[in-house]
Order: sequence, then structure tokens, then C-alpha cells
Amino acid sequence: MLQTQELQVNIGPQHPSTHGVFRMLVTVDGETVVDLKPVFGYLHRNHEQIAEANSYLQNMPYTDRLDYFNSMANNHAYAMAVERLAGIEVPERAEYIRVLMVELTRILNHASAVGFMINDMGAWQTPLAFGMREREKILDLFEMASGARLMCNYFRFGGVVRDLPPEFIPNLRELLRALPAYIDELERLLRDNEILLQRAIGIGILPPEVALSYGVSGPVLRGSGIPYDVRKAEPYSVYDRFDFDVPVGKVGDVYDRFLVRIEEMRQSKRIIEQVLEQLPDAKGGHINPKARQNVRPPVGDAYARIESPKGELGFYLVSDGSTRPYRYKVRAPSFINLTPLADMCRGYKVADIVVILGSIDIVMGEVDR
Amino acid sequence: MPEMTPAELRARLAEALPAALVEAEPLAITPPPAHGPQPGLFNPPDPVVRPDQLVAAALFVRDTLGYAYLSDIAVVDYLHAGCFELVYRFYHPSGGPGIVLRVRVPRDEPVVPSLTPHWPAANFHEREAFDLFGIEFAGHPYLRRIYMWDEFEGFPMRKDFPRQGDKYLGGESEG
Amino acid sequence: MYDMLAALINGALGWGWPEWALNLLSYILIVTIVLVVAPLQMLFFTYYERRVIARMQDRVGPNRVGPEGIWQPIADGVKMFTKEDIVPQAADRIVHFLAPCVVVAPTVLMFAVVPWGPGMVPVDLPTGLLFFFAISSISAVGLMMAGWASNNKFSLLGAMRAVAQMVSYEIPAVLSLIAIVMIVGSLSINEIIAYQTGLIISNRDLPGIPDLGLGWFVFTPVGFVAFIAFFIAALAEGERTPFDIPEADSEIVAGYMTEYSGMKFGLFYLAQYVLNFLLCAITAIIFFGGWQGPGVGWLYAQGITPDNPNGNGLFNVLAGVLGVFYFLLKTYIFFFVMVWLRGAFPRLRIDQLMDFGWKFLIPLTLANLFSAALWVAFTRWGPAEGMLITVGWSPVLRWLAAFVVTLAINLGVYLWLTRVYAASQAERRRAELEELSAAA
Amino acid sequence: MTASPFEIEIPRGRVIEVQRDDTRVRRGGGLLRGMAVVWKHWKESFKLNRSYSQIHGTFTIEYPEERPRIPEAYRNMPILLYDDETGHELCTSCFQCERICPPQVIHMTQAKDPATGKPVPAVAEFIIEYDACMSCGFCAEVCPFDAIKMDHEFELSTDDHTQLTVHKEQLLRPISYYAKIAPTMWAEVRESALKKLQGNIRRRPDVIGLAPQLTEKIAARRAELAAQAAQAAAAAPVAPAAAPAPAEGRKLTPEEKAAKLAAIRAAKAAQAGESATPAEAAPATPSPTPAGEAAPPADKAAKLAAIRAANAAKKAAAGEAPATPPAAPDASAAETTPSAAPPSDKAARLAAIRAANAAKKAAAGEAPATPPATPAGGTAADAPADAPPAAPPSDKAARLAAIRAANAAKKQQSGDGS
Amino acid sequence: MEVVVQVVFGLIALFILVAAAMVVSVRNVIHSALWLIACFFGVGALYLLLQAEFLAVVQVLVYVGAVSVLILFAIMLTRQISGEGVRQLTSRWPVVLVVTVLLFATVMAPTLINQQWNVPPAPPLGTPEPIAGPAELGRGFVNEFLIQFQVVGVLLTVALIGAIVIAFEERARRRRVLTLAEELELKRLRERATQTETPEPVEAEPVARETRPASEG
Repeated sequence: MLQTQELQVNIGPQHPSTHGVFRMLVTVDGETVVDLKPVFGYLHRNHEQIAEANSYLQNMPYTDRLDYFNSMANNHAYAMAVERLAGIEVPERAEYIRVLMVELTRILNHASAVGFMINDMGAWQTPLAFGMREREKILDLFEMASGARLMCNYFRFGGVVRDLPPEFIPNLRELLRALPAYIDELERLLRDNEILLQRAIGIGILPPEVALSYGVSGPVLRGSGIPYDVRKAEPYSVYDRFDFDVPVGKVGDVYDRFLVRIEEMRQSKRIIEQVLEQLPDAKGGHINPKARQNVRPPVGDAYARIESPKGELGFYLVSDGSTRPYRYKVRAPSFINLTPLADMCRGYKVADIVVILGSIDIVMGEVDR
Repeated sequence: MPEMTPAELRARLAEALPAALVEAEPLAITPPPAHGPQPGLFNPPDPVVRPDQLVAAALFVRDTLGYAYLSDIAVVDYLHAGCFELVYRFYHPSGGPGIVLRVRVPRDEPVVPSLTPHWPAANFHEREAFDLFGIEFAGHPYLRRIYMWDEFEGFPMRKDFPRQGDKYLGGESEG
Repeated sequence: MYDMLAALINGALGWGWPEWALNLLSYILIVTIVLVVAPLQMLFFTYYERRVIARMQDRVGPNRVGPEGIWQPIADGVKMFTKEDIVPQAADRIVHFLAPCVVVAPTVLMFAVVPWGPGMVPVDLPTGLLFFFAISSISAVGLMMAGWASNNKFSLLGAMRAVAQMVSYEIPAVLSLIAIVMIVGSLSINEIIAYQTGLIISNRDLPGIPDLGLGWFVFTPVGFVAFIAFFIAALAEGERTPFDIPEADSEIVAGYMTEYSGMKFGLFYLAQYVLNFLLCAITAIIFFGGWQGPGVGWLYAQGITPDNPNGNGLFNVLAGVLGVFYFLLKTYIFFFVMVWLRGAFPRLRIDQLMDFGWKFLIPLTLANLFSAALWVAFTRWGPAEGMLITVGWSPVLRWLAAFVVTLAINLGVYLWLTRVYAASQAERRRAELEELSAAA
Repeated sequence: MTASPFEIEIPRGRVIEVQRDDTRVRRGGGLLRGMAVVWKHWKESFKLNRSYSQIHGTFTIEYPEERPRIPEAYRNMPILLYDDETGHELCTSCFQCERICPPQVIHMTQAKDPATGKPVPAVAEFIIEYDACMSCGFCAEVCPFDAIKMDHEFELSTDDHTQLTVHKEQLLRPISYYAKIAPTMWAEVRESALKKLQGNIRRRPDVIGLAPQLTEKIAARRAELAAQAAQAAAAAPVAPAAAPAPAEGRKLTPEEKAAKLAAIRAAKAAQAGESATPAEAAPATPSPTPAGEAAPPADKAAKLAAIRAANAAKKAAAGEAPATPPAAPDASAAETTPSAAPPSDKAARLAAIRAANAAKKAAAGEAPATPPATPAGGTAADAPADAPPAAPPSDKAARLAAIRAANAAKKQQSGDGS
Repeated sequence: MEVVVQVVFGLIALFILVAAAMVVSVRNVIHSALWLIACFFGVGALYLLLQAEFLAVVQVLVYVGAVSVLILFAIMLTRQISGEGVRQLTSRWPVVLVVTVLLFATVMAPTLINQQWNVPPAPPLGTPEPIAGPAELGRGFVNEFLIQFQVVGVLLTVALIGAIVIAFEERARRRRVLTLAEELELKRLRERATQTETPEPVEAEPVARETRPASEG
């Protein structure tokens, strides 16, 4: 009878939908994936080694380049780690500004993540362009505050670089007015779309117990139905002062992850509104810690983690008492979320691989470090 | 939200796995400076586990204590003290602060039993540690370099790895 | 068109040309026109698509080369021509070279039966529709050659997908057209267009309707379902989203075109856009009356026609211009819809595509075929054919009965099929699980 | 699989399960809804979208004709400020920015009083490698004198890579320029910055601090200073000659090239172990001399030369001893170029010395190698004596190269020993 | 006109013969299939020359569009496409030749014998009756040849069903790759089958394939 034969296909490293230089060595039987091996490191620059040669402050712009979609979140995690290590207090207004920035980051990341995922499904750029639309505006805000759109480098130990410019808050309010309509529109474009449902429902299922055993985090974990959100599980910064919900999925497939991301955007918007209500006056404390150029923490170690848009982002620092970290380790969410990729793809079709990868939402800058 | 201090964890571990714990002495991270005050010693409060008991301790943490989320494995190269320290970080899915297990292995023979067959979350962490620090994880199903290319020699994150990259620069200027 | 050209040549250069010279000259003219028009359409379509989809994505699109970027396709063409032509080392050189030709040739041949306006069809074949689809099926061979000769896994996968898709979607396309052919009773494209005179209702179905050139098939239940089915199948044939699986760039890079560069790639591109144009055109012709529209029929009746050799040639020209205008307008609107779909939808997976084609579209078109038969029976048959119910009914009543019956059938089948289709998907999942448990 | 295995309480919020709604029979309505959204966008795309509360409209900014709004805080590349009226720079060469720069692209040397040779709070040469700059803005942040600021200019593209190594003359901008692009930010720091500038002017009225735009304006004062300097020390260089620097920055390329070439040749020769190289390297010596009166030294070329020389020395030591000489003469060639103006840069000198030392060490076993190396070192050491102190820019990279060379030699030596 | 038709016929016939010869003589199976397609085209052209447009179009639609694609598909599923090392002729090719010639002669003999060779040339190609238009064909199918048509239809349907059955069996026999969710479901089902009383432990147990990478190395 007809004898089928297993075929090895290299998807990547140069491939339109691997989100960077990422390679998947796929063994297929017909169109069914039998095995998949992720191969990466093409973007490896030994970030940790570079960081150990720099002073604490000098590392801040390098963290921008980890997950270049979410530089604010990376800044936050690193600043928190150093503050824990050196025992630096952060003024309240600065904390609020940080939360504001990170939540804006979450919105822009999820918008573009959803767009990229649908793009991988084959929608020719339109959802991506719609996802980029609000991203652009949020990036404008970032530029207004920090001076750069992507590599913000906005946080400092014990605060942020400078206070928000006066035109920031009115513009943000204006943006917030449009945001629900925007999210609704993105959802309306895609949510009931029969083709999307066909491509997403039941694809790339990651059952909750498996998800937990693989140590994935962020929307991937919550999409599998485990309501683990660092903002709730171990509240940092001022997150314990806000009301927001944790969306979880039911099945753990691509569709759940998509819906969780959409819902998280709404929750982030809620948080931002609360931040604007509670934002203390600038008179309270200085938020420009110009004096903290040379942090010299005592010997010891510190670990700080935040709920970055992609998952749990952690920084582990060991200090030997000098101005440079003795050890600097990043726990990158994209990297760890790739662990179950092989198992998630097994048994599905080749065309599903890119969708599953898109639903994990990786950034190679963070994976390869 | 469950909370557990390192001391409590140590007590629970001592109760369940008395052979696992090691009394760890504080480390001096850097050699004492020629002049100026000696920076303090590194003495974290977390329990330090014997390498051969690591798997049992980790599974105890997961199955009995319920800390089912292995978040991070960080390796630190204490060149002066002559050891690698592996920092395993666990969290409870119900939230709360995490707990930490530490494992110290000598620098000249860094072998640690692998957690991957029991706990797949350790897979990439261990491969990364192997790639950058050269720590052998006995029993890891696929211990290959993850970032560097397979032919790469040496382990770039070790503290004694040459930092200036003379080896590569010298070759470059020949052309 | 031959008559027209012959008349034109005779008129312009004097009478008394031998038959063969007229033949030769007019065919050379026709071929030249087709060969010029085909690439021009392709150039326009690339520009049109880019501008439209850019607008859909809140962008502007190419607007730098020339006024509003109108020369952009020319610039692209120049780029294509000047690029290096790369043939992979392990490729089968001859087949690799031939493949683009085999793909392009049929698409240009298909122009032979496309009527642009009243009396403006290059060759009026009595089997024009069949010719159209027979020729379009040839390009599958070309795709296969391209995929195989490139010696690349992505190419081969893309070619396999393309051919499987083309072959299986030809069936619903042809089935949906057969419904129309049954009503018209001819395979000639001119006949089909001629049938669609009237106003909403064709005046062949219901004599006495004023002729405004609006008696399109799409206004009947049979025609509407056939139109939907045909358009979906046309998307699949033309490899448009959501059926652009053969060249799914996020999965298999560029499908069968992966290993092509330079002008060979350009030829594939050309073939694709020309095919898209033709599919849009045929949709407009079959379901939307082609060049039919208010005024064309009247103008043409005043001109020189076989029925009316003493007409005024000016009216011929006027009718031609208006007809071409209507025809192109309709065609471009359909291409706009194609672009719109591309802007809005993700693509299906290959197995879902097959499922949809075989489990939904083909049953739907088969049911539509039945409706078409009923339509013919109600509107045209009498006791001679055994249709005894309608004896003594007025034409209006007959038409109404046909409309209601076919509408009921088509709507019912559509609703039923959607449910069955959804259920079949669930059923398949359940069956798989059962299989699993049996294995356990 | 549906129920979460963990009972997790969430403070101030709840766990909401997403509405999947996936059992409903769908008949294509979702497709039409998606198309409606796209249609809306198409329809609305003929107007522009430039406000924060607008979700439709075209985003595209048609760049060369239309410019984006650049917020005040925008940072692209660092620039140096000088006072509009006096032409004095705000920079005092405190090295804060050089120290904080994460990619280490800022290099500067402190100015010296031409009369006394003592360092003064002014900057002699200031180089930023724009090509490696990551625009983090730390330099502007740490500068205690608000002398370095981030520019808004982003059209930096060039077809010449070396143009992205930007010297002081290209970096300088008047204060009014910065006050125009960032009015509120300048207003915040204005007082303190200007106060410090006044202090500087008082402290160093006679030293450099010249903006290219103000050359004529200050020329008179310059000439005066030069005359004074000439009177004070006969050996000192003519200051006005050093002044009109910016225009000549690019003219130096042939000379740089020559130096580079010589170095490469030397390296090759050393590699091959030929002894004929001095003759080959010699042509390099005269070429820099004519053009050498300008201030910006052949920094990069010299740096490169030093590295190559060092490598060559290393190689030579690995091979055979007689090859050493070419390296040293070459280094000295780079040294002894112009005697009237700043001869070459300090770093290269340093590198040369180190290279010579390394070679010496490496060839310690062999006697014939030592003598030629020593004279070379001697000339190199002599060179600074008659070098004017006006413009001795240091070059970090060259220093590094020298150290590297030394290290290499050391290693080589230990290799020989074992 | 007569001459032109003759010449065209000759060219087409030559083309068909060459293509047919190439089909059996080239070594690469794909090339052979492509030559076959060329041959089909030639036959279609011959029909056109006989003014049997419908037949010509159907020839192209069925043979070029469907049959040849099927052949290509089948070939591409085979492993060895290029038969460079394969001998084209068996050692007993003269026997085969004789047998083939005899068979061909048997087929052709009635035609050759019964044909009246000295008929006058065909009437000029003015307005000949279409040999087989779609309408005539259709009428023939439902009137004269109804039984035959039905039999053929049933036969094809049976063949189709048979093919589907075979494909289904094939699919059932094929090794299925389980997805993660299916694996878990399977495990759960197995456990339920063996011990119905103990509930599923909620703890994260790695499932089945974590150790898989080891086998590849």
C-alpha cells in the first residue's frame, strides 16, 4: 500500500513567521507534525556577561534590548531587583508612573501579539496594522515621557528619569477614551470570524497541569486556565491598590490565549484609569534620582520578578559589594515559554506550527539574550 | 496565599529529608582587597541541598509543599570560593513569595542530577546552565548547547573565561 | 469581433480584400490586443490591490512613483526584468524554465473567449465556458512542474497544495456554472450574456420586462447561490485569501515560486493576476451580465449587427465603449471584493479547505443544480415535457412559483448544510476520541 | 480539564473565564462582521488620523514633506553646547560621560594650558562614535555642567562610515539651538548651567573652547593669544595654525591611509620574517609630514597601526627574532611626523612603546633583536619632548590595543618559557 | 485551404508521434509524464482540426487537466523519479516488438481492410455539421445510450467508493501522532479503565514524552 515517509523540514532561521531568527527542525508525516526541535541562539550576545562587566546603571539601557516590545517592563524588573539589592525606596509617584508605563506596555504588546498571531494565520497584515495602530499612539506617549519610542530607558533606581511632561496626562486621557472602542473593534474583526475559529479552536492545546509542569507563565499559563498572575500572586510595586481581574482560558488552545490577551488589554485599561485617579502630586518626593549613578549595594543577592506582558520576567542579581553586579541573570519569559513548544505542536498540521508559535508570543531578543 | 520563610523550609526539609541539607558556610565572593574594608561575606538564608539529594528535595517541595511552579534556575560562579551555586526558585500556584533551594558543586567537577525527567520546566534552564557554565546535569535527556554553536569551546559565563576575546581578535587582524 | 474587424479593415482600407488576408489581419489584431491587454490588466491590478489594501490598513500605499504612484507597477516590472535569474543547482533546468511559460500561456489563451462588449469577443466559441475551464486547468500542470523542478521541499509542498486545491475546487466552480448553463441552454458565453437582459427579472424568463440590461442571474435564488459558490471557488482557483494556501508565506515561504527569481517569478505573478482578472471577469459575465447595463442593448441595436446591417457604425462604437465600461467596472468591483477579503481574513488550513470544498460547497452546488432544474421546469416546460402543474398558469405566476420554490430549496439547504457541517466537525472530533479510547 | 486544579483567591479582583462561545453553529456572520470593520477602515482612510482619541484614518506621515511632531524629551545623539556670545564650551572635561557611557563610545582629552602645560577645565578633543552610540541619554543625564545634551536631529545617514565618528567640531551646537528644540528642559537647567559657564570663562579665559561657527568671531582673540604664547615659549607651536581645524578634519585621510598601509605592510613583513621591511615602511614616514600641521591627529589610523604593530611584534616573536625591527621603526615613523604641530597622538605613542617593550620581552632570548628595538623606543620617547602640548588627544582604544599587545607578548613569552 | 489543413495535420501528427516516442524513451519519469501531456494536447489539436470543438475541449479538460495531474501526483509519491540507472529495454525486446506489432495490426486490420481508399476528398470545410456538440451528446446519453451511460456511472461511483474505503482503511492503519491533549485524555481513559475508584491526581505529572529528545541525540 501507499508508504508514507517522514520528512524533515527546516522552518527558519530565515523564515517569514518565526519572529526573528528562530529555527524549528520539524519532522513531518504528510502534513502532520511528528516532532519538532527548536533551535535558537542566533541572536545570542551573552547579555549576562556584558551586564557583569558594566555598572548597575549602565545595564539599564541593555535591558531595553531584551524584549524590545516591552522595554518599560524590562526596566521595571531590573530596577526593582537593584532596589531590593541596595535597599532603595521608591517615591510613591514614581511607583504609579511605573505601573502606568508597564500597563501601557502591556496593551501595546498584546495588541501587536494578537496582530502577529493572526498574521501568522495568513491574514495579510490587516490585523497587524490594526494592532499597531494603538501601539503607535502609546509609543508616542512613551517618546513624550522618556525620549525614545522603543528603547525607553526610562526607569532609574529609586524612581524614573523625569516626571511626566505636562501634556502627557491629557493625551493619555484622550487615548483612554478611544481605547475601548479600539479593543472592541479588534475583537469584532476577529473573534467570531469563522476562519479564525477554525484555525484556533482546539489547536495547540496545553492542558493546565502540563502548562504548570513546564513552568510557562503569562498569557500562555492563564490561557490554560491557571489564574497565576504575579501582580496578584505576589503584588509588587503598588499593584495591591488596584482592582482588576485575571482572565483565564478554559481549554488552553490558541483561541483561549487570544481571548485572554484581549481581555487583559481591558484590564490594563482599568488599571491605568485607577492610576490616573490615584496619582499623587509631584510635590511629594523627587522622582529624578540623579544621585544614584553609582549604586554600590552590600554583598548579597536579590531576585525581583514582575508580570511582564509575555510572562514572568525575573532578574537575579548577586552583589559582591562593588559597583558592578557579580552575577546577573535574566529569567526570560519568552525563553521558558518555548519549552513546551515541541509538545504543543505534535500531532497538528504544519500550518498550525506558526500559529502556535505566534500564540506563545516570543521575542528573539529575549529568548537568545 | 502560602508563605514560607527559609527557616521554615529548612525545618520542613530537615524533617522530611534529613540527609539532604548541608550546613553551608558563608562565601567570600571576591578576594579581600589590598586596602580598604573587606566587603561582607555572602550568606543567604536559604537551605543548601546536597547535589545528590536535589531531585528528592525538589520533588518534596513540589509534591508535599505544593510549590509546583519551578520558576528559575540560576547558576553563580564563585570563582574565589571555588564552587558553583545553583539557585532553584519555586513558587506556589496559589501565590505568595517563593522558596529557594541552593546547591553548591565544586568548580572542577560540576555535576548535578538533572531535574528534567521529573520536571520538564527545568529543561531549558539546565541546558542554558550547561551551555554557559558547563554544569553537567546527569540524566538530562538532551544536554546540548542551547545558545552557542555546538563546536564552541569553553563556557562563556564562567568567571575565568577570557573577557577580552583576544583569541578571536588576534585571528581577525591577520587578514 | 472578427466581423467587426473585417468591416473595419474594409472600411478603412477599401473593399475587396481577399478572405484569407482579412482573416489573417484581423486575427493578428485580436491577438495583439489580447497580448497587450493582459499584462496591462496585471500591472493595473497590482497597483490597484496595493492601494486598496493599504487604505484598508490605514496606510497610503505606493504613491511616490508618478502621480499617486501610478507608475509603481512599471517600476516593479523594471526591477523584475533587471534582477538576476537564479536557477538552483539541483533543479531540473528545462522543466524549471518551462514551468512559468506553461503557467502563463493558458491564462492568456483564456482571453480568447472573454467578451468585452457587445460583439467584442475575440472568438465566439459555442463551448466558450467549457473552453475557459479546460484551459484554466492546464496551469495546474505548470505549477506541478515548477514545484517539482525547483527541488525544494517548500516548492513541492506548495505545488502539491496548489494542484490539490485547484483540482478539487474546479468541481464546485463548474457545478455552479452548470446551473446557469442549464437555464440558458448554451455553453456560449455570448448566449449567457444575451440571456441577462431585462430589469431584475430576465426578459427571457418573463417576456415583456423592459430591457435595461439588468436581468442578471444574481437576482434569482439559483444564480445567487451559484454566484456565492462560484466566487468562493474562484478565490481558491486564483489562490486568493482565504485560500492562498499554496503560497502561504507564513508557512511555506512562497510555495511553488520559492525558487524563482527575476522575470520568471514575474511571469508567475503575471499569470496569477491575469487569472484573477479573468475570474473576476467571468463572475461578472455569468452572474452580473458582463457588458449588459442600462443603454448598451439599445445602443447596440442601432448599430451595425448581423440582424441590422444598415445601422450606424457610431452606435457600435458607443455601445462598445459603454459595454466595456460596464464590464470593467463590474470586474474591478469584484477584484475589490477579493482585495477586501484579503484584507479581512486569515487563511484556512489545507485540510479545512478540502473539508469545506467537499463537504459544504459541492453539496450546496448540487442542490443548486436541482433548483436550476426546477427553475427551468417551472418557467419553460409545458405538458410536452411532462410538467403538468403549471398548465394554464400565467408567465408571472410561473416565474413567481419558480422563484419561491428555488428560494425555499436553496435557503433550506444552506441552513441545513451549515448545521451538518458544524456537526460533522464535532462528530469527527468525537470519533477521534472514541478511536483513542478504543485503542486504550 | 475545565476546572482549575487550584483554588486561588485573588485579592481585589476575580478570576474571569473568557467567553469562548464555540458551540454555536455559525453561518458566516462573523466573516461579514470582520468585513464590515475593514470596510469602515477603508471608508475612513481618506482622512488623516492625528489625534489620540481617533481610531480611524490614515496614519502615514509622508516623511520628507511632512515631519512628525518631535517631543521635547526626544533623544537621538549627544551634542555639545557652547555659549552663543563668547563661544565658550560648557564642557569641562570631567569625564563623567565617558565613564557612564554603556557602549563606551565617548572619548575625550582634557585641554592643557599652552603656557604652563597644566590641565585646565576644558576639553581638547571630544569624540563620539555615533555608529555605536545607543542613544541611552546617560551622558546628558550625568553631566554636571549640562554641557552634553541629546539632539533631535535624526537624519544622520552617510555613505562613509568614518563620518559617524564625530569630533568636537561637529558636535558643537550653540545654546540657543538647544533652547529652541527643548525650551522647558533648558529652562530647568539654565540657571545652574550658565553660572557654571561663567565660572569657567573666568577660570580659563585664554584656552581653547572654540566653536566652528564662531571661528572668525574669536579669531582676533586667538591671534592675540598666539602671539603671547609665541613670546612665552619659542618652541611652542603657532596657535592660529592649530585653530582652523574643522575644515581639515577630512583632509587627513591620505595621511591616515598611508600610516595604515605602512602598518599593514609592516605586519605582513613581520609575519613573513623578512628583514627588508624598513625600506618598505620608510615611504610612509614622509607622507604625513606636509599635511601634519592640523590639529586632529590621525587617531584611527594610528590606533590601527599600533594594533597591527603589536600583532606583528607578537608574530615576529613567535617566529624569529630578526623580524622585530620593522615594527619599531614603523611606530617611530608614526611618531616623528610633524614637528611644528601636534605630531601624532599620545595613545599611538603609548602603543608604540608598549609594542616595543613587548617585542623586547618576547625576544629576550635572542640578542640581535634587542638593539634595534631599543633605539626605536628611544625615538618614541624622545618625540614627546619636542611635541607641543596644545593638542595631545588620548585615545582609549589605542591604549587598549597597546595593553593587548603587551598581554599578547607576555603570553608569548610564557609560552616560550614553557 | 485544403493544403493548409493537410500541412497542419501533418505537423500535429508528427508532434504527437514524437511526443509519444519520448514518453517511452526518456529516463526521467516526470519528463515522461510531461511528454504524455504534450501528446494529449496534440490529440486535442487534432479534434479541433476536425471541428469537434467540444471533444477537443473535453480532451483538454479531462486528460490534461485531470488525468495527467493525477499521473503526476502518483509519480511524485514514488520514490525513484529519475531512472538513470535503469535499462530502458529488456533483453527480450524483439519478442515484445513482434507481439506489439501483431496486436497493433489486429486492431488496425478491420479499418485497413474495410476502408474505401478511393473516395473523393471531403466536401469543403464550409458549414459542416458539428460532429458531436454538447447537445447531441447529451441527447445521446439520455436517449439511445441510457443503459450504457447508467452502467458507466454506477461503475465509476463504485470505484470512487472503493477508493474512499481503501483510503479510510489506510488512515486507520496509519500510525497516528497524538497531540498533547489527546495523550492526556488517553491516559485518563486508561486509568479510568483500570482503576475507576481513584480520582486523577491533579499534580503536574510529566506526560509520556519528556524523555523523547534522548532517543534522537
